[in-house]
Amino acid sequence: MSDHEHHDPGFIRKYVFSVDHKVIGIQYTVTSLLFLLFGFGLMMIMRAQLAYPQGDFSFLERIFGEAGFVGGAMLPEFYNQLGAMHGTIMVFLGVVPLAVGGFGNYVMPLQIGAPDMAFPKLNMASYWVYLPGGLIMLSSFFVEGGAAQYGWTAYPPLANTQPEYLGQTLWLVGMVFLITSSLLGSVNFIVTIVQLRVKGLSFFRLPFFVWAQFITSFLLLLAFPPLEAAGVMQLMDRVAGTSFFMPDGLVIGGRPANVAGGGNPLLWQHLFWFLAHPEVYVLILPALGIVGEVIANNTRKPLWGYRSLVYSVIFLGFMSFIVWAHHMFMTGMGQTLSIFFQTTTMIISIPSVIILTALILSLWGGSIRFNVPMLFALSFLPMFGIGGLTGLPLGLAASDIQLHDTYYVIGHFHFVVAPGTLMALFAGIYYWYPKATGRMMNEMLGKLHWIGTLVFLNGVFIPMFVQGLAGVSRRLYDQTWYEHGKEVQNWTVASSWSAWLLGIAQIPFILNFFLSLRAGKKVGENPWHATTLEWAAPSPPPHGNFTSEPVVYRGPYEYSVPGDSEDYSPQFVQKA
Amino acid sequence: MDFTLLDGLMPKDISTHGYQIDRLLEYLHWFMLLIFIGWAIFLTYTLVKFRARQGHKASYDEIKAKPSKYAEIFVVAFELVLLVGLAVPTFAYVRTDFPGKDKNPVEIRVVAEQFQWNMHYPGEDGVFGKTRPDLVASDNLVGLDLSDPAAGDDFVVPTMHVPVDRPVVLQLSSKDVIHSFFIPVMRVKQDVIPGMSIPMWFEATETGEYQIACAQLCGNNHFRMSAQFYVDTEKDYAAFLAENAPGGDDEEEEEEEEDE
Amino acid sequence: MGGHTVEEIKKEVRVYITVFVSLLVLSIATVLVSKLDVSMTVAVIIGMAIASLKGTLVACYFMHLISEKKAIYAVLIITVLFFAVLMALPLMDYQSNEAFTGRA
Amino acid sequence: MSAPVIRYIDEPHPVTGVTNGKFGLWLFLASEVMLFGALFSSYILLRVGAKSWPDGWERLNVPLATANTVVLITSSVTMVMAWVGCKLNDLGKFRFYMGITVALSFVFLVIKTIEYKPKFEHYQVYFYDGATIPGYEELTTITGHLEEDDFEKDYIVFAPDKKQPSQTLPDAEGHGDHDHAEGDHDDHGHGHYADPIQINRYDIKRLTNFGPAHSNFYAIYFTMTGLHGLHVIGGIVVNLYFLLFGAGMFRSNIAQFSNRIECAGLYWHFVDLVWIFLFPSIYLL
Repeated sequence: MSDHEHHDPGFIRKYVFSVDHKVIGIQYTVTSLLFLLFGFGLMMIMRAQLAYPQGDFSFLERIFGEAGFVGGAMLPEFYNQLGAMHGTIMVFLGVVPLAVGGFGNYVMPLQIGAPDMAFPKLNMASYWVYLPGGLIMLSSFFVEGGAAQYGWTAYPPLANTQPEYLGQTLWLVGMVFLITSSLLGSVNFIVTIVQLRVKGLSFFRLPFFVWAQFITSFLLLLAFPPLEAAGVMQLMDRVAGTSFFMPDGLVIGGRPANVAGGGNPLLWQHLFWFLAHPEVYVLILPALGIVGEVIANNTRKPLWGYRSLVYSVIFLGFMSFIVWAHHMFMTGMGQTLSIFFQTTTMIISIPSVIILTALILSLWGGSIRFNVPMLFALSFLPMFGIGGLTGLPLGLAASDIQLHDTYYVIGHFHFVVAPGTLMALFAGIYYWYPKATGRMMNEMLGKLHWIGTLVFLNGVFIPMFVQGLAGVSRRLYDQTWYEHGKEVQNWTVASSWSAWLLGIAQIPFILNFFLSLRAGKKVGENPWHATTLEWAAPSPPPHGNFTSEPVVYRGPYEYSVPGDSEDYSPQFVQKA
Repeated sequence: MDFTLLDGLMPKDISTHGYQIDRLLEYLHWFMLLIFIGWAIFLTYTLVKFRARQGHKASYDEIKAKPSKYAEIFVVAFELVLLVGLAVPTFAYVRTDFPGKDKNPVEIRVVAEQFQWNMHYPGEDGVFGKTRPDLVASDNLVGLDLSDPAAGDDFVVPTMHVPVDRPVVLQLSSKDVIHSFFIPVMRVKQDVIPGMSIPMWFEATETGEYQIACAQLCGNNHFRMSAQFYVDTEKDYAAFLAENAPGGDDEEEEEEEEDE
Repeated sequence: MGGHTVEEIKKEVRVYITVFVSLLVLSIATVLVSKLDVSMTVAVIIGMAIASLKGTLVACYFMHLISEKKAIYAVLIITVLFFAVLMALPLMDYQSNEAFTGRA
Repeated sequence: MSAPVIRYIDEPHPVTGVTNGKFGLWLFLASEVMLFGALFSSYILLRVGAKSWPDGWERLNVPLATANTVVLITSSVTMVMAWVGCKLNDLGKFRFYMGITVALSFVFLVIKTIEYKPKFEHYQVYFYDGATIPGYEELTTITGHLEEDDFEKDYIVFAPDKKQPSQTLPDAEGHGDHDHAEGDHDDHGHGHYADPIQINRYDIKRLTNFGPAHSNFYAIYFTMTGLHGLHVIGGIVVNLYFLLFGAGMFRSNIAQFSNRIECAGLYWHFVDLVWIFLFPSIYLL
């Protein structure tokens, strides 16, 4: 779509309704960081209740008013709202928009040498559908009955109850917005990667990050629509009184439910997990991509087994569609099915192991620079490893009997997405910040941020494995109701304190992020001496990206090539 | 194994099948620990040895990583053994190997609702009376149809009593939303799904007083949807049955309900 | 679509008309066939067969899939694959319940 | 600062052989396949799991739906003819066929409305056990017209259909046999109602019109055809835009314009395709 008018775009066209992928990428990044902070804030409030179940939270009551507190005590419904919204915000409004909308939008077109996305206006639309979707979700805190409170998984029939409250309905509407945004984005990503690669950039010369974004886009494209269908059905259940997920003979609150019945609660779970398992890989793959970039750059040597990495990612993408029911072993699944899903789950662990091994082996023989992005990328490896390993007992139905729906599950997936993916996303921010702003972030503050984050993230999530093994169910407002919960309550307290300290540990990052805009050291095009195409553009790149169209001469990670005078040979530099 | 990883961490096991689950978990955690230590050693060594410093250059060539291949094969083999050798048979045993009539199992219907567990005992005749959702009322929590002759000796209590060393078969159903029936010490967990009746079995090996938990978010008071769980001697169990049989004194039953 | 000369386009138009008429005939056929007194299985097979035939005609000729580029086919093959998984979903539920005495 | 030049908007990529727009549109259709696929899948799952399921042709208006099938197929062929008009660089021809396409899409929506409306005006009442309604003692449910539903009063006024659903099945759904005309496609006729009666609210277990809440059959019917209807509306918006504001681009850049029309066409044919599967599976099976 050609625009003729772009001579001197005003402020609004340039920074608000911009069609430049870089501005949109920054919009996504900033918005999703704010959402992450908000979601993190919800969690810190939850942790207060968890650590001190009978505590007096008058200071919180003064902030939040009577909707969530009575006489200084937090109400269970408020706790459930915090839980459901924490999950939703972190996954759908925080991590995915940051990893795909932010990094994908900003870096991917640069890395393939494109002047912009294939459909710049669609790109803008995608952001402007995402933002209202997020705001709709947040607005649900202010309606009667509060926000969605049935968990981020929103299992019916529970999520169909109380249709008079708008919270869950707004959640569903917001979800439809977010899904639409993701679909627009993923179409755009795939077309851009397939069509707009610059001359010489064959598929096997693509940076690993682009590959990760490519597969991620396919997952979003094909896995989200079933959730959209499920969302529409739940919306019908709540608004039009249908019974898609309401079986016969329901008696809710002592009264027979006034619905037709004949629905199936498990249908929602199937459709939900048909999305939500690929969604896990949507959270992980871009992170793996970022870590690959940072590691190659800071070991000054090629990634080990580039091709096996690519094949593993493709394989992961396919497999992620046929493992979803391992979230449902406890729903009364038959033997054949459970064996099938246990097997596929074990199979999908193999490419993950290959990727992690390749990344670790890439370190061998390098000349490792310990700068801030590298520190985050390096800590990603063992953290993601713990997340992956603790998935094993959950992927086997027999051991899942004891651990399903306990804190062990929470520990497991948080290790994958929080100390895992978030670490990688921080690495990405420190790594590409100079490209986006033309200035470095402060090294000292960065290291402070890194050590605090690493220590306290582990402090938050390791106690959860102990709680889980002790048999404490998840989503409990007060675990001391149970004997086995009482015994591990001190672990909960430790976890809560770590969470609050983790909040403090983010202060250096926030300072760094804003102060460096002004005070950071100015840099040229390629401060990290990197090889991929984004470093051929000026920092920050202008609208249209490259001053002259680059041509690609070699693979993405040609570091320390023997016989070369420099220890890096960029893709875009022709050498003899 | 004398030295175990998970002993102090997991609740005690008073079921006949639980050792299979615990064994699987134990092996898995050893495996995880082993792999993680392997990584940690490799990482530390590599990071020190190949740190950037004066006079040290990165090498362009990949290492020929035979060990990684072995490690991957080891991981796959281990997973395969666990899957085929332990996980699948254990799950099949727990889920399909129901005790036959010759073992004289105790049968109990469990009807979950927000936020309590109703234990429906069939009474002396061993046959559950019919239930209908439209008969549910505050004095008839499971909607028992008293016109059914089999319903006469049925009773419903909010706590579960089972005899020790005798298999128990539960029929789990829910009146409203999805719950999950979880007894940590018994190593059993089963989602309770409205519209379905899902059977489950276990056998206790030790008497005592324990707790049933709800493991699936079921509403505001999910956190206190617990029930007392008593494993009785045969004698105590018989006394419990006699005490609650209808026609005797109903007060006991009502008192316990109020405890909830 | 290769053809862009007037002659070729005229030929295509004839194809469109033929497809259109076949679609009309098949639509009437599917209504008439549904009146037959056959078992559910047979009815589903016949109904879906006619619908698939119509769908194929639309996809191949109106949507030009009969002579499309490999990139489009690749997208469609992937989609069909995951669509198949999605269609296996009702099977899941059947399997879930088979072991049990059934719904309450 | 000039806008970046993005390649392959009007000429196809040398390797893939397609333009960005066409490739993107097919990807979008792929996601649409998954959306409708999930709904079809849910439909099968619910129907297989149901104790009983009414016959579509008994409950729904097959003649109207058949007419709609013809309308949609015709609009599909006129859509492709509009594209041919672009290829022949014939603005008149394009406008003629595009005009018909848009007009037919409106016809589709009008027929759909005629089909939907009576269902919301036709009611069914289910009684509690033991409730006896004078004149309908043997029935546990009756259908008819809701004359009065005043929340102040403890009764409703209801004009039952002359022909009531038979009671061959014990379940309250009351769709045991196929030979009666319980469906609402005939109730726009006159003189179908018996004299109105008063029904006490305490006898009513459930009162519902034949809208989505009536039963899963209607829920599926309204959700799937409704979502399809939304897609039709989307198509109208796009096609109307090209019809009304396309002339400028038609003259300035015919290649790009016909690419856009091809894409709009692909979408429209897909909407047609969905209907081709919806029609037999909901109305006829």
